[in-house]
Amino acid sequence: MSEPAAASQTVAPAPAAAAAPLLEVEGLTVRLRAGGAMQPVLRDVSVTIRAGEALGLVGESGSGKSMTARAIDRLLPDGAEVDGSIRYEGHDVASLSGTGLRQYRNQVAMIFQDPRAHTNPVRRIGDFMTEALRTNLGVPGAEANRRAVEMLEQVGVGGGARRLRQHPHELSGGMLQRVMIAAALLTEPRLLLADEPTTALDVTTQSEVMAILDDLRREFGLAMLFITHDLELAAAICDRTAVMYAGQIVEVRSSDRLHDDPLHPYTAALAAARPDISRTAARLLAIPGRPLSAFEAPAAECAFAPRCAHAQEACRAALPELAELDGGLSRCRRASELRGRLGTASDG
Amino acid sequence: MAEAGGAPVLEAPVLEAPVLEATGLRKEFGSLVAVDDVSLRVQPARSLAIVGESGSGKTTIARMIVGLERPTSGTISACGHDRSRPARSVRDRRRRGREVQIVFQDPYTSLDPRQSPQAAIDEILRLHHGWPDQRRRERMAELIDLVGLDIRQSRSLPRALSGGQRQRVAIARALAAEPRILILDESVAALDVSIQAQVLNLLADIRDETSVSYVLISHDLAVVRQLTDEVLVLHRGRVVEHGPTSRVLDDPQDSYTRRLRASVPRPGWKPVRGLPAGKEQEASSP
Amino acid sequence: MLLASLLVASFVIFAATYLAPGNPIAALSGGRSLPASSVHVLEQRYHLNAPFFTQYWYWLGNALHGNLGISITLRENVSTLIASRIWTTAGLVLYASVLILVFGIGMGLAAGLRPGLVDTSTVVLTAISAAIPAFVAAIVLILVFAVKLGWFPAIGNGTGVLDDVRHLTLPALSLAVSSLAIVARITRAAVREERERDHVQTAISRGIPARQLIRRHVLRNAAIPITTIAGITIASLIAVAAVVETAFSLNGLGAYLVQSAQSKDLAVVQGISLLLVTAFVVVNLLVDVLYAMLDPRVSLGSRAA
Amino acid sequence: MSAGIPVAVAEPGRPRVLIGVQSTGLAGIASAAVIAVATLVAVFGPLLARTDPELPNLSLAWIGPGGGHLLGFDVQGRDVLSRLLVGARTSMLGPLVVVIVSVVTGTGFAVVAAWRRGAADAVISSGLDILFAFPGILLAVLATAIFGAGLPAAAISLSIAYMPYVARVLRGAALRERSQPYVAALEVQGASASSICLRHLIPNILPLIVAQATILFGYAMVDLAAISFLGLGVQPPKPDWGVMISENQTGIVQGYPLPALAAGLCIVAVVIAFNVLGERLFERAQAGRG
Repeated sequence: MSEPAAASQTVAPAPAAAAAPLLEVEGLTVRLRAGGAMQPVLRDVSVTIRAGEALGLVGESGSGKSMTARAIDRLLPDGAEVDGSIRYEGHDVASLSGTGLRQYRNQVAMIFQDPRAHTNPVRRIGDFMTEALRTNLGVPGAEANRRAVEMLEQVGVGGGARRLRQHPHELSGGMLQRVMIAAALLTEPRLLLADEPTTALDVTTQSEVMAILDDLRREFGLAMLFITHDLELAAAICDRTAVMYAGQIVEVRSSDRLHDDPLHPYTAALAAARPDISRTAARLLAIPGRPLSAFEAPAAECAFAPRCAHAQEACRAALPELAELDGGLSRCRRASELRGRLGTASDG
Repeated sequence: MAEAGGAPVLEAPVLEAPVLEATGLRKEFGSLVAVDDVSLRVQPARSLAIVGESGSGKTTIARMIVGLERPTSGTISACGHDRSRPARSVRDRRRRGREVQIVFQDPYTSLDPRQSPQAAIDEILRLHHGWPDQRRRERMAELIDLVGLDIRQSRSLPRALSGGQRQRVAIARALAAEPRILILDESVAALDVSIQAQVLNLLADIRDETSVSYVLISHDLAVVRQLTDEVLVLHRGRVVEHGPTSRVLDDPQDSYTRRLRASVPRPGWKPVRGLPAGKEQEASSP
Repeated sequence: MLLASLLVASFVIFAATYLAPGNPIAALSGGRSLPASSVHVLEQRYHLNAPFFTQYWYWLGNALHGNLGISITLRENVSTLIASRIWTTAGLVLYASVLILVFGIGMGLAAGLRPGLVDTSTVVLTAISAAIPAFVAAIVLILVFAVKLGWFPAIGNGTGVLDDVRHLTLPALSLAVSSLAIVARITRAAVREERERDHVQTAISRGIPARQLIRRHVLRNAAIPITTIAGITIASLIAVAAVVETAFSLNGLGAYLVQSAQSKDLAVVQGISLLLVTAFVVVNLLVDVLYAMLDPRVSLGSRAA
Repeated sequence: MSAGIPVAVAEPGRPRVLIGVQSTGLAGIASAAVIAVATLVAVFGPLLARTDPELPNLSLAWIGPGGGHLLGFDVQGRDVLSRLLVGARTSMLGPLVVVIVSVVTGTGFAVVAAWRRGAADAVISSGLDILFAFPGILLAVLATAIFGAGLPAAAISLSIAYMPYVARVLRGAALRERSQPYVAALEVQGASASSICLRHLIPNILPLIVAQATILFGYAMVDLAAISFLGLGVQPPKPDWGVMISENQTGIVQGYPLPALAAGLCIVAVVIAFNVLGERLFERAQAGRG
């Protein structure tokens, strides 16, 4: 595994028309031990991310979106059962170990929702940013610091070398998240796993941080898996968006068509349930019931059926497959039948 | 239109006395001025939003209104009674409880983990109303029904309930005092989108049925639009804009309100880098 | 805070002994009846007729100058009596501290980092030894290592440094055994807790090698609670030393304090109590300083915040 | 053993460390059984004793087990088993008093400090900090020097010495509970401070209080036995486990270790039982909060 990782160390903006996908997740099922039994948290998840592409991953709490990112970065808790395959540049991620795994993790960087919990409080910013660079890429300390200051400048954190001497608690959440992004970019990864990086931030700060992330991602030709509960945010930032429900992917759609022409009733219902900033609805189109976790979902029927306005007998008879439709994917057996009736464009 | 510091001006002339009025509110924590010269007025059965980001002072205002913080200066009155100073007697404190109630953000810590919804509501009914058992039981059933819980849920402990269900309990408990004003302190912010819509609909129904006034503390402009008539935009403790919600959101006058409005993701939205590097405040805000 | 603690402590020590029942003259004279002139001399010398606060003030002032009064049973300066015993106690506490730091933290780290047999056996072993009081440890150690095996002397002080160490080994072990177990358990728990931190996940996600991860992100952070508990534990040995000294008939401060308490030699009780409380407070202060050095989020004096 | 660490498991303001033990159900059951037996003996022990535990008979000194005397005779020729059975009462009662007094007063200070916050908290906290300067055993030595040796002085001084530890841990827990929105909601409703504290705050930290008290019991037993061992606590010829070790210590070197060891074993067994049970309660209390 070390060869392809080493070869791609020299990161150039990836050719946009790269034929082979950068990351392929196929039939990923993950079970964790909970209350003495193995409970599924992901069920048959398949996604592909091409070099330089941004894929959004949207879902409510418990849908499995964070778990997907953790599975990709091999960060699952001990004792997790994993079926299916994850391939990075054609290589099986599950078979990696030791140096190979560490190099893979340098290629696939991760940023987290809570930057404060995810930075070591006793280490300085400089140490946090350059540790991987010095340890894994053998960059000398002074050079690593120089690059760190440069990268901080790029994410809009001024103050130069002085910043490197600060501790995490001296920075605000927004600043720390920028530091986190800068640190992730320093090892010149090819794929960024961003797990709700702006959820804990104020809206104006979110806008800033998203702009920075978007700019730098394009500049470095970086692919990104962007996890969020905000459908609109994902649609605005990502090329394609995948929607998860109860541990499954229910829809993958190019972002510009997601809002007006969704392929799954859940996506449409999610968009319709959200209040609109530009008009007051007499009544919001709430989805009845509550979101299910993967382990609560029935094994052999559509997990969304109990809450779905369009569900029929057939929906409860079998688990629908994720099927191709109009350039996207939908896990709804009535998807083609419902085309055009799901979007929110018509009532706007 | 942006008259910082003044009370929000309603479009229609108002003759009715406000249920809630605050003038010149100021709160200092040590050297930090959290709230600076804020005035507001809420009419019966109308709803006011207080919008801002972290550190704007919006939660401090809510806590001063319900009496959890004491204003450094300024006055607050609800239903004609002053509440700028701590209550002097138990009677006084309970009367204040029947004037203004609050629902907090986090449904997981808003309920005593050892109390079922029924017990929690019953405690409040006993506290405020000298009703016989039968009357209390009836009222309890009404409240549980009003917020859309079933009997089984009303008897389970909070840990068996979902976030949305807990928030319904918190609303029922607040309503048990039959307040004129309900403060919603980011009350739907922690909920999943599909649940948030249910609770927002519930809040709209309750207002229609009880003519309670809402003061919504929120950072979410879409929620504000959905639930309130007027809005007050706070930035670093000061009011930067106020007016009818639809007008402020459709045609914001203040530059901060515009930036806030522009930061909300929506179809076709692109994030923009606005601030120059390092201009954001460094230390974490309180 | 340090000074306030010490001032209040000294006041309590003085007030307590002042209030003690019994006539100080009778104590000074050893029960004999004295002529009035002698009584007067004694009253003058010990300020026995001065108001309470004045007496306290004299006593404190003298104590600060190293003058702790005179033992009524041995007719010697308390300072001299203390000086001749202090090294036994200091040596004992230091010896036990080293054992606690080396073996307590060592066992805790081993258990925290190596789940399985090492961990399980440490957990069981420490659960038992944490419950062994020093005086019980003392009789068992004497029985096994002095009586049965004859490796170490059962009682008494040594002559010369090496002999001292030999004589202090069993006492130090007795003193250390339960504290050592507690430090080991807390160390183990701290290591496990730090391993679960989110920032450790970050470091893993960035490909930091396991050894470096443990050293720089787990152990470094666990050092904070470990330092705290080890410091508090060691400070508490200062008082428990009395039990061990008594059990091993060591000529130390603690044993002397107990004897003096029994014979109501109050000047000695005051002097030794003051010294032990000071040592206890100073060690606790050192822990706070160390804590502030280890944790950048804490600045000295802001602990309560 | 030391008085310094009865409750160091959770120091407020410092990282909280759980004493992590995967105590099996078996260990828990065994602990509960040991405690139950010790309690029964403490209550009914004097009825079970076959001979007068205080009457010396030097002709029987150091005679080993036999003839219905399961543990033989001690330095003064008294039946060791009888002394153990009768001694259980003071050995268990002393710690119980210490635990009740220190936990009740400590809880009181903790709740008042957490509820009032501000100046009241500052005063209480500094007071506790000053009390910290007195290690338990030292305070007991001081107290017995003044009031004379005996269990009352020892128990009172240990209670005073333990109180600040209890108060410090519970103050942290009470402060966390105090800042919960449900408490604020009750305040806004107009409920009185005393009713919120008694009906909500204290019941919610009760599992922690009980766990704390259980762990403290073991420490109190050790410290009281140590004080009796020093000759400052329970006075001979009264039987007490600490006194018995002290009395029979000479037997260790003379080749009659059983009387001292038997008393030591009783202490260790009960202390282990309380520690294990306390840790399990503590873990459960922590888990219940999550």
